[in-house]
Amino acid sequence: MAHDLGFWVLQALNALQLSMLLFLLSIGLTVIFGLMHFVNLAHGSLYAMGAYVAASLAAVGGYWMGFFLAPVAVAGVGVLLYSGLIRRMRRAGPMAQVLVTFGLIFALLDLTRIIWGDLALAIDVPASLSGRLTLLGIEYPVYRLFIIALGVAIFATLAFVLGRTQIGAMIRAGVDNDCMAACLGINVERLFFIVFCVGCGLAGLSGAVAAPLLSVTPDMGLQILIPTLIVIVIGGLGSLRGAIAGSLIYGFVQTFGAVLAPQLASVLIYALLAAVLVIKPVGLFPAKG
Amino acid sequence: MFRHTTLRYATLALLLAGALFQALTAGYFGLEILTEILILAMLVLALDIVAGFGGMVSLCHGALMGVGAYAFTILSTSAGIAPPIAMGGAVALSGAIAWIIGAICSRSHGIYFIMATLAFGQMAYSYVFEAPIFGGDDGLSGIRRLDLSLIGLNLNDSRTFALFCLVLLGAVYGAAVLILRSGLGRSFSGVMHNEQRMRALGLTVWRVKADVFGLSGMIAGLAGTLAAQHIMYISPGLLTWTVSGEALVVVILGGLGTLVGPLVGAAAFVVLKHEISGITPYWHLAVGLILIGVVMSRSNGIFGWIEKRWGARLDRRLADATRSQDQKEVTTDA
Amino acid sequence: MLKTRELDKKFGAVHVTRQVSLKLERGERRVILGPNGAGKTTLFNQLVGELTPDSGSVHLAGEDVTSLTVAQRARRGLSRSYQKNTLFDGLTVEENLGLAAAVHTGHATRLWGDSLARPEVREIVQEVAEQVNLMPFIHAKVSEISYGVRRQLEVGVALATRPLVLLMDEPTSGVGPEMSKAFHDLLNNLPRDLTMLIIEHDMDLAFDVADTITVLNYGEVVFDGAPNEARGSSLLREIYLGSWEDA
Amino acid sequence: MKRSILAALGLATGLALPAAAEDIKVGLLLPFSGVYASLGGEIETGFNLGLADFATDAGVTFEIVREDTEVSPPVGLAKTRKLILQDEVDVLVGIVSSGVLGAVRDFVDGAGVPLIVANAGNDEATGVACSPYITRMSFSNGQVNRPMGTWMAEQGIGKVFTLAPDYAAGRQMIEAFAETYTAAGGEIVGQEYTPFQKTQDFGPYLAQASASGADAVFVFYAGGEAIAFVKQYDSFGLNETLPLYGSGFLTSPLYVNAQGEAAEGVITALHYAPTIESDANQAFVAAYVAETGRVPSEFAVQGYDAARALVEAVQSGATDRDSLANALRQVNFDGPRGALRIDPATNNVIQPIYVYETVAGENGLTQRVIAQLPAEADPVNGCVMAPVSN
Repeated sequence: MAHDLGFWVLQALNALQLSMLLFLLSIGLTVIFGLMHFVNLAHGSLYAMGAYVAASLAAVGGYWMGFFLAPVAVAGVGVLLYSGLIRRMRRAGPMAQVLVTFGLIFALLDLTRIIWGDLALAIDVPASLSGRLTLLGIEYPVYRLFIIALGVAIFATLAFVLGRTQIGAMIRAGVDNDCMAACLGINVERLFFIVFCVGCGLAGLSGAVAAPLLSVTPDMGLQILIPTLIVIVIGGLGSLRGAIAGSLIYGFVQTFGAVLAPQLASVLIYALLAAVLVIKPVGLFPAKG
Repeated sequence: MFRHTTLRYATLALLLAGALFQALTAGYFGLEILTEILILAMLVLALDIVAGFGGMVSLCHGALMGVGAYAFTILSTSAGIAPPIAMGGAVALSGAIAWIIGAICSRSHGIYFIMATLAFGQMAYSYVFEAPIFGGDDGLSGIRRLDLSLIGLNLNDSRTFALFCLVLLGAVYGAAVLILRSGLGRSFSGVMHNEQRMRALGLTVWRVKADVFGLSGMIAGLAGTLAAQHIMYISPGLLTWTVSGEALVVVILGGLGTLVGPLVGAAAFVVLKHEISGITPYWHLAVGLILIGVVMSRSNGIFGWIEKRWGARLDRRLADATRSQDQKEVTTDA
Repeated sequence: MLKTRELDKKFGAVHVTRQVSLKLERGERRVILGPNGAGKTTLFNQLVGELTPDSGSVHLAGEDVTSLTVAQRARRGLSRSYQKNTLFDGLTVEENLGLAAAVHTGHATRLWGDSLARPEVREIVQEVAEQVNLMPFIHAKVSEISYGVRRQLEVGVALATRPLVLLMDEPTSGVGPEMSKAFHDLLNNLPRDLTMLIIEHDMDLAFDVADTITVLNYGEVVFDGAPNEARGSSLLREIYLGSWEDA
Repeated sequence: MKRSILAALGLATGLALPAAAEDIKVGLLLPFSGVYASLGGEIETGFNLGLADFATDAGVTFEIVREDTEVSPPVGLAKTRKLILQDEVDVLVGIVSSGVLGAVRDFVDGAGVPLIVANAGNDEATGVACSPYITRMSFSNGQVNRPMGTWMAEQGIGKVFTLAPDYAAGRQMIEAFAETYTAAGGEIVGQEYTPFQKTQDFGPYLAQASASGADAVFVFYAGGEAIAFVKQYDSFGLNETLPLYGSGFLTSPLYVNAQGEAAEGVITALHYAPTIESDANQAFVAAYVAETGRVPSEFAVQGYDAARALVEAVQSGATDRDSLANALRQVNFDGPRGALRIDPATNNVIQPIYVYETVAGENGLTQRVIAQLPAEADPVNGCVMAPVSN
């Protein structure tokens, strides 16, 4: 099939959209890892929870209510998780932490089933974001552009916060060397708490944003977990740069792989991951050398 | 480094007695459960060798088991090779693939290693899922069990098959102990404790890792050939990462790096799952909460907890009589 | 036995090793002195193969080993100990030594038979344990022995590969003065044909043990000679005391 | 530890009481957890409703033992073995996924226990892998789509782009459609299979479809993928330029409301739509709504008809496993889906196919039946089995 330029622009936008969705999800996970050195496997479950909360709220108060409150609600769940489990697991070693969050996946999966049932839910795109925009000679759904814009905005905000503010400096110090950070008088425990909750909130936000695009099902968290992990591992754990690079790589490989080599579509990204790890065993842009 | 303590021997004897009793007396469903436990036990044994004694926390052991199952099926059905040879071929293939994965991933550590193995496992899964000769997600049927009529055994009988699996599991356990006690196994433990030092001593670390990973893959492949013969049907579901994840949960639930613990974990996990899923469809919730509880208890799984609680006492009592070094070995590297 | 030719290494703009040429004869005991940041450890890492020099070469027993890996050099007889204990923590002293000895005897990668039970391995373990005074602790775990004993084990593990050249990175670091003295005796009692290269911060060790002394400053060899020459060297005092005062 | 295993087994054997002579013991094998849990629930509700409607005057009591397959073939097989060997059920009903059906097929066939398949649509199950003991009351993948190919070509749609998830069911559905569609003169201008349950964004495929020059798109998706697909299709505005057709699972009443307005105007073909106009269907729908508050889906009617087939077989005088299996092969009745009968050559149900459009109704979306396509028997497809004995 021969394709015109518009087709490729369209696909590039698709790739960008997928990248940004994954970026929203992976950034929370990667910063939590960078700072606290553990991989929260339940991150995907928090994303599913965000989608469910958003769907419930949207049914009552419309899309924007879900959009704004779902992240808050999921951050609230993060508060509970942190004070109930994570804080006590701080010194338990990474393996134990991974397992606790593995247990959380199981528990949260069934909790969503008990609360919301097995049937899929959905949210409608709000009127202000429905429809399509014509740009560069192609029509593109506004909602997808909104996701791209949101991703860029969050990226810019985080880059600013991490790079230019006091708390960002503290987080960077913590990522570099938590012992040193503690010596400098930073309240590491509080910093962890804040970052963990913000990370959870971002997972909730991505759930709320993805809900109108996808379907809200109990296993959505499990389905997104692997792509998210691939993103942060390709990019390198713990860094904003890694998260954005990993997301873009995943989005573009997935999208253009589907177009150019459809029979390889499902293997391509795993092959890429394996290749990256062989060449750079700690990902492309790890937080620490 | 692996050591047998009195408690470990006692637990092994208890497990063996329980399994034998079960195999000889249980009803049909009991035998199903027993066989499921035995096959899972073999898989988690393979995983414990690499994860518990070499820090190679693999998320591709489910896939390796699947490779064994598929290779056995293809070789014994489509290719028409005699089942015992097909089993050997399948085990060799799983081992070879595991060796290659182990060699490639040997430079990665921690979460990167986990993800790298996950990637290879998922590649195998995607390949099997999509390749027509493997029957796609419809799977393959028509698998025959080994014909042991020469020695008067009929494996198509559930009881005999369960005993057959038990014997193989026993052999694998013995092999695992031998592997861990061999020079290779010792060096492998050394690498987990301090990879940099082993390298500086002149050890070709990647080879050691790949070799042990390959051996572990052979065991996983053997478990796969048994799984195929048990169910007499295979599907790509065998290779998904959640199978590996579950195996990892079992290893840790039982007690990482104790070899005996994962066996206890396999029994506990399967029984627990069946009991809870009989009561509620929300068995994930219960299993998840139990897992969290076990990890939060800060012991090394169920068996680690038992060792901490009773192991020292038991050994001290024995040590009083015989004055051995067991006492020191009790708390061990578990 | 061990020779370097014009080793050069830069990290970005920082020139950490400048044209370093060393030559150790068989059985020679050389101590490398120098203030913090003089490039001692970087040089050391280039010798053992953890870093690749930008230019220059390393020769071991007449063979150019510059392009060999750490493990390959170790198998050719280059063994090292670490400044920070790098031991197998969950294991006993005996097992620590055994693991190292097994690598030397070739049992470390064999699938058949317990390497630690091999007579050749046991013999080496026994011998090394006696050399570094570890016999009383032979069955104790690393976590059960004192810091000073761990330092001995650190050297013991390096010795258990039966090296031609033993490189030691501050073997007595963190050890009290009394213990330190005993440590020097221990080193002096090692077989005379063992070539030793020791990085040291502490001058006493240098004078107690060394046949020759090399002083590094800003990555450059500024002194190469016998200990008594060094003792009188004003250059050395200047560098050393100067930097000490800074620190 | 051991004690608990023994306790579990003691408990299990305690349950295995032999059934009284006039009782029929039914093993209900459905996923109650895992991705298809909602389908399991739907089928079970339909099945219970069917027993309530028809079994009261059958003169026997049905005892049900339900087991969760967890959508996992090994688990499904273990549960099947338990039901057959330990609970000694007379008949098995259920099975949602083709994988589980493949796993239990040989065992069920060998044990000679009748199995009424209430969903799994794999063509081979009533083809090369058919068994006199396995009767399918649901559908086969090919059956649902074959008539649609001809119908679409007859509507003057000349060029079609197809999309489906890359797994056996997806391929069988599309191949059956393509076979009749091209035979009737249509042209397939593009065909893509998306990674099954791993595709978050259908955008890349949609762009290809729209660039392909097709007159329409024909797809098969189900469950969560169906919801995402239909919504994304609409968001690109393709509904306006490139009409969407599909296998009816795409817009199943089970989740069409989650698709919302995006599903309006989508035309699909299936063996059931809740708006079929017949007394039998209206009664069923009313009963189902009264029970659950929801309109029944095709899955519910499959459960309902499975129960009815079982009751009819029993009423015809069957009492044990063999006679039940034999009687099930001869079942025929008029149900909510219209006239149903079992094809004795393959044991697959023969049923009409309905083309329906999803339209806005008073309470959300509803289905407007456009055409009823005649029932056709599946090709024998390599099925060889003993004929029905009389």
